[in-house]
Amino acid sequence: MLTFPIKSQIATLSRAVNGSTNTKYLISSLPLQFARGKRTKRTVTVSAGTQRIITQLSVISARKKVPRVLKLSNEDLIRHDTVQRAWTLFQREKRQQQDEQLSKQYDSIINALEDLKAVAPELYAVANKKEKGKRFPLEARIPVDYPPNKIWYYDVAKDESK
Amino acid sequence: MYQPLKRCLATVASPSAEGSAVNAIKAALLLTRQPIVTPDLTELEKAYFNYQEELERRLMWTFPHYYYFKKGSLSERRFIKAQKGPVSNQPNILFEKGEPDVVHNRERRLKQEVRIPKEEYEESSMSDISRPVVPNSRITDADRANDITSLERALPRTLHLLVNENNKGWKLPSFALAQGTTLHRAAESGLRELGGDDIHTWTVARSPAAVLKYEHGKLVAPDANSDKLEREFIIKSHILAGAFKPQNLEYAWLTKEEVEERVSKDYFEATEFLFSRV
Amino acid sequence: MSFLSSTRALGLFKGLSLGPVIQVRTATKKVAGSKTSMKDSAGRRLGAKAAENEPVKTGQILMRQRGTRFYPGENASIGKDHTIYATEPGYVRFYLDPFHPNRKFIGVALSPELRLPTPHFEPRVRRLGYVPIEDEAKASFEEQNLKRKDHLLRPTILKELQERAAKRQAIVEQYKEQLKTIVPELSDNELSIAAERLSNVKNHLKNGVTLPDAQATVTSIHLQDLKLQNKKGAISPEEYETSNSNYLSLIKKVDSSVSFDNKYQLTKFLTPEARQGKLDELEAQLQSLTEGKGKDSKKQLSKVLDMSTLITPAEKKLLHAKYVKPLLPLNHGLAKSVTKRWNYEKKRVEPLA
Amino acid sequence: MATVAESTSSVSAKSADKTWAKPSNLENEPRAFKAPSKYRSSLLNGVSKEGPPSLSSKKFKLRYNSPSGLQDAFDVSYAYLRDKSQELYNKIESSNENKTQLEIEAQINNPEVRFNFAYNDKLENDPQYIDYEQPVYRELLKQDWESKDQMLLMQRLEQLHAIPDTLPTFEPKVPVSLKFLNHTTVNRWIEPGTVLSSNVTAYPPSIKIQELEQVDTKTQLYTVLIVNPDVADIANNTYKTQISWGLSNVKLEYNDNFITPRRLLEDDGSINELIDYLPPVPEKNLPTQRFVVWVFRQPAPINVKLTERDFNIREFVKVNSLNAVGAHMWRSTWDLNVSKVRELYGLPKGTVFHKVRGEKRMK
Amino acid sequence: MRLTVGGARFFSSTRAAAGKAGCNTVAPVHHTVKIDKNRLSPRFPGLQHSKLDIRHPGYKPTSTYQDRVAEYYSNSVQSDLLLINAQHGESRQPGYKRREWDGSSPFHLNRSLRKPKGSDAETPDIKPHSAANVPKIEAIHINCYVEQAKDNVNHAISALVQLQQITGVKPKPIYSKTNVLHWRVRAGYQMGASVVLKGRPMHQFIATLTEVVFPRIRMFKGVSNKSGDTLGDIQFGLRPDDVKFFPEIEQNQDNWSKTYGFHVNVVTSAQTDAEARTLLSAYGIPFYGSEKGVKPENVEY
Repeated sequence: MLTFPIKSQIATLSRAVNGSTNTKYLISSLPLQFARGKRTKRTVTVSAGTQRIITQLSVISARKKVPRVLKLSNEDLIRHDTVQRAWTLFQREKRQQQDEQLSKQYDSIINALEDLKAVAPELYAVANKKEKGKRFPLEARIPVDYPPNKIWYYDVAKDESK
Repeated sequence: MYQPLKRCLATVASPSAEGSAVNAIKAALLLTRQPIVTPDLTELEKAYFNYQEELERRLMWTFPHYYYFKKGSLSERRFIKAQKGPVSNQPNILFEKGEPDVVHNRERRLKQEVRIPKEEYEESSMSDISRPVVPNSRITDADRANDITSLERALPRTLHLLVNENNKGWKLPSFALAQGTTLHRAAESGLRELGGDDIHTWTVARSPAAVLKYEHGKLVAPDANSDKLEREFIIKSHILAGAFKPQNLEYAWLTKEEVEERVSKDYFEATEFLFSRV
Repeated sequence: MSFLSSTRALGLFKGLSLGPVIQVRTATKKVAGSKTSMKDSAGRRLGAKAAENEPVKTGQILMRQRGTRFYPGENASIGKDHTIYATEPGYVRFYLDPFHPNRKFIGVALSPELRLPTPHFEPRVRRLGYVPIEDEAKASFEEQNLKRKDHLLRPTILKELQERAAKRQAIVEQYKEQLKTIVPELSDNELSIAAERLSNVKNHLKNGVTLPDAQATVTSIHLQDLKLQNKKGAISPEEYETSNSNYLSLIKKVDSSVSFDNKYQLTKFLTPEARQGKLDELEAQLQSLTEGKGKDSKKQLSKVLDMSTLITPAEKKLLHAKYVKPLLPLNHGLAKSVTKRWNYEKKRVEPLA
Repeated sequence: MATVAESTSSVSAKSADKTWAKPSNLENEPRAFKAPSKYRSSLLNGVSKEGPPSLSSKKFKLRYNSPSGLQDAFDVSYAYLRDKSQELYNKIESSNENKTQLEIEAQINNPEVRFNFAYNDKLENDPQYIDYEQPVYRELLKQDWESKDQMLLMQRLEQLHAIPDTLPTFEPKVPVSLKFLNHTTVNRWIEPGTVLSSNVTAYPPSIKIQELEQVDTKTQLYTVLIVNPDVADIANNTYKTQISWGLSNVKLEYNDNFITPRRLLEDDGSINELIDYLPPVPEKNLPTQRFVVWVFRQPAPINVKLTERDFNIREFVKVNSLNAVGAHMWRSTWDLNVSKVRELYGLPKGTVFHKVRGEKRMK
Repeated sequence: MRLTVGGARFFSSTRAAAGKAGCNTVAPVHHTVKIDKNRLSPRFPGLQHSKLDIRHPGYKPTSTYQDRVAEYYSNSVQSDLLLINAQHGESRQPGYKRREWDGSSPFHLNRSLRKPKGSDAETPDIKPHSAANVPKIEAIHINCYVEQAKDNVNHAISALVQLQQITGVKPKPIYSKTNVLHWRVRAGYQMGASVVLKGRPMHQFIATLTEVVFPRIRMFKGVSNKSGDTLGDIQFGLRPDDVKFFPEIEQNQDNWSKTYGFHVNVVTSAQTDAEARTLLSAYGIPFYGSEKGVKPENVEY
């Protein structure tokens, strides 16, 4: 899009130079520039904003950024496949363990509540009531790779509500 | 919140035929300290993540450094200087491992290596916020001392509070239910009576996570039914801050494996699924 | 019209002389449109053109419709204006299909007792729709009538077949000659049968079939041919029995005394052990030749390999790689201008040594 | 970011000793569980400096780059999978339930087995590398077959109406492959549905039937029928089905299952030829004929001989309670070779037909 | 200069071109084998593999690092949520469903079903809680509509790049579907970008949001307790100024003199919004305002 004006100029010029009619007149009246063989420097400058958009487009475009296709040898393909199979199996086992533990926990909760209902209906009424607006504490953190400088806070501001 | 509770407690307070059964109910507390750092990686995970990352670097698009570093700026110069540029193809030179195919300063046949220029720091600016980040060790003093009463131990793991009352054996702390209270309140207040008020906890839910049944002080199966059963309903809670500081009571913050070592076999079998694997 | 717009209008006519201004009074009320309600076309004569169970001919129209109110069922098709017509002669059926619950179908049952749709797992009911040409002359004319492409190709094919047959005959003759020297006790008839057989075996071998498989295939074809000749009465059962047993004994004799070399010429039969021995001899010869270095020895080596009729192409390749293949210099196959190489360990350019 | 900073680790499976798990009571391991020695080292210990042996040219060997990080990941994965498979073998030894399935699971992750299967001829298998006696190779073949060839077969059978014109439906369990060994130019495996010249099909085809399931190969018998549902029935103005060839009481091994002329010649009389081979001799101007090969597992030996060509395959299957497990098909149309084949088999001269569009209904 | 993409799209129809009626009938098959035509095609052998296979040209490794957010969920949050949500004696609560007509009129016979009572659309049943349906975050949809893009498409491109920078996933441009005269928008204008995050990029985004962005937004109260689509998805928005706190933007301020706000839709598997909020609070997303049926001062922590 940007080069279009330059290109069209060059095209007009070359047409003029090579054209059969009025050649002499045109050549004598214009500063002579040959389209081929001569390196033309881009004379049109774009505004900073447009340049930014061009750069941004080039960031998301694959042009000149794609690596060569990865071709593995037969041996490496099987080796890669083995790694992948081990990983799948490992993940599956992990998930199965987790699911098993969760279902045990669930059964235990329901069992406990059932027992509580039989023994102490009043306690059961409170325990089995759905808590609305339940929130995890603000102190809950997603674990990070390395511990903070102060690992544990020992001083607790007196909890008034308790 | 207090109003409805009071109302329901009023019914509990009234003498009933099941009064004896209520007396046989205790609230146990499963107090956990959540992991502070990410879990340790297994050998397989470590090797797999590394391999996948290498593959990603091989297959990724070329890093558009011209977008991040302004042309002609100091940072651009420093970035380019830090890069170990690939060998470009030259005529009349034999490359046995294949002619280099370099586009945008990247060898297209190989993985991309982007090096971030190292910052230079002066000693004086070490207190500054721009000082280099040095991560703290994942292994703490408590780990080294194997201080099982410390909350700063085993950071990648969940720790569970266990007590050993009068050397009767390690178990979760449990508390008798006062008249007119609920399970979760009894558990929380019992904890504070035992270990002081300097503790900040969060009760996960009002409903019990499990029930343990005892007959004459011995653990019985969860589906056992008899008039003489004593019940411990386990309430789950997290410690958020503060510490458990009881007087004259042996206690420990333990991971699942350590719990297994300490508690009786029956007890562990009945509660095993409550302890976090990680 | 405001002043501004009028001047702009004038601007359009710049350069033209202005004539007298004609005032036009535009309509201030919209003209009421008139509604034409008498534009009904004639009926399109749509509807079913054949009733249930009605006998129809091929191409007969069963239904005219706008859109697909009905779908074409078995032995019926649909035209570009959704007309449904019969593709086979039969009896019309209007039916529903459980596989297309929202469609109604019109089909043609090929015989009056058939119901549609045909049960899903039953074989299709098909009409032949062809009759034999009774007239001998017409039939033979029709049989000779080929597609244009085949017709044009025929002379070349025939020519090629002839050439192939000639080539084959030549090989058979050649094998006969060779057989005479290897198995001299064969009679003329046996000789020609054996040579024929060996040439067939050769063709199979060339396709990469193993020798026992090739022999078995050729034998089975020959026996099958004999059987067929017996069946159609070309030979009597006694003749069949004798030629059958003769052939079996002949191939026993030939197969145990003749084998092929790598150029498909006949040689004396080699047991696997004998062959291995000869191979070892050859390798020893090659080994001895490699000791004398130089261009000539390479040439000699490849000559020995080329001359050997014993080794298979795969073995030849292996031996060639082992003994003849020259250690190519680094700049082999490179342009003369390439004089340097990249040293990957030291990461620098070095002269090409 | 990998997080374990402090723990110093060593890769548990060093590249030197890599042997897959095996049952403790195993005398000699099947040869097919080992990769060929040429590739074994680079498969298990990584591609060396000389480059992968699977590449033929030295130039490409030099240019090859193995992905970095694969070595460590493979070593750990190998050890992990091997331990899992050892657990499975221990399970097999302790209980006899589900033995075949456990055996498959114990070997299916073995890289050597997968290598052997991936890069050797699966159809004309060399038992040194692909041994179908081993359930794991049968399982791998099943997966491979289902991923393509089975679909192709079923697509052709359905599109060419082999089902329901011959049998009502079909559940494929056994791959069937076809070759005409007598013919020296069309000497390839036939893709289902190919139109073949009558010259090629002049002699009976050779059929390869690869059993995949666990059966007793000593006693299991198979029937092979080739039927042609497109024979003109002029009297009734319709088509009828004829049988072209039939074999019964065929025994198949897992590795030796190619019914060739040689095998039929050397047979000790156990195979029963229901009817001898009638080659395709299509009539001039009639539509293309289909020849459907059906393979059945038979519950009992069948020793009948058929005398009639006209054949009701559905009835035959019902009477003998056959179970269709495999199928194949080819097609045949009239060409100039038909007269030669007719002459060879002593058949009468072919009929020439012409199409009648008109009113003549089916009887 | 603007290219209009809108307008009618034409699909070639060979049947129509051949003057044949558009009547298609799918013949029922006689077997149960599922046929994948792509596998049978001999073209593009690389594309016959799944995208997770290294032989596929579009293969991209995904598990390149430890997913700490996923670990946190499965190690800590999941069992807590199970305990919070589990209830004894629960039964399936039917949602709003379309109703039968009472049949008082003969015209009811072919009439489509009556709309649900109390709602315009049907809602799914609420199933009892169990270990198998503990709520989890399934996806995050980010939608960035830039109003200025109607005049200058560059804004839409910048918004796209901004989303790409923040999420690390390649967004899709969004185009206006219809003419909106009032907004001076024509059909086919590129008006912004949208992206669907799943797996690791999603977790990365949540962690950045709660650990870096939210704490730095001035006067940030949290996400409204009224947010939600009643089906367990929570929505909130970020203003252009808030976006500047994303580290990818902050570190490259020269390029981001102008940023674009966007809408975030967190799709969870929770069955109600209240449960979804409980789930999101575990990741450190704060909520403000009153939860339906609860006074904030009564909430017990």
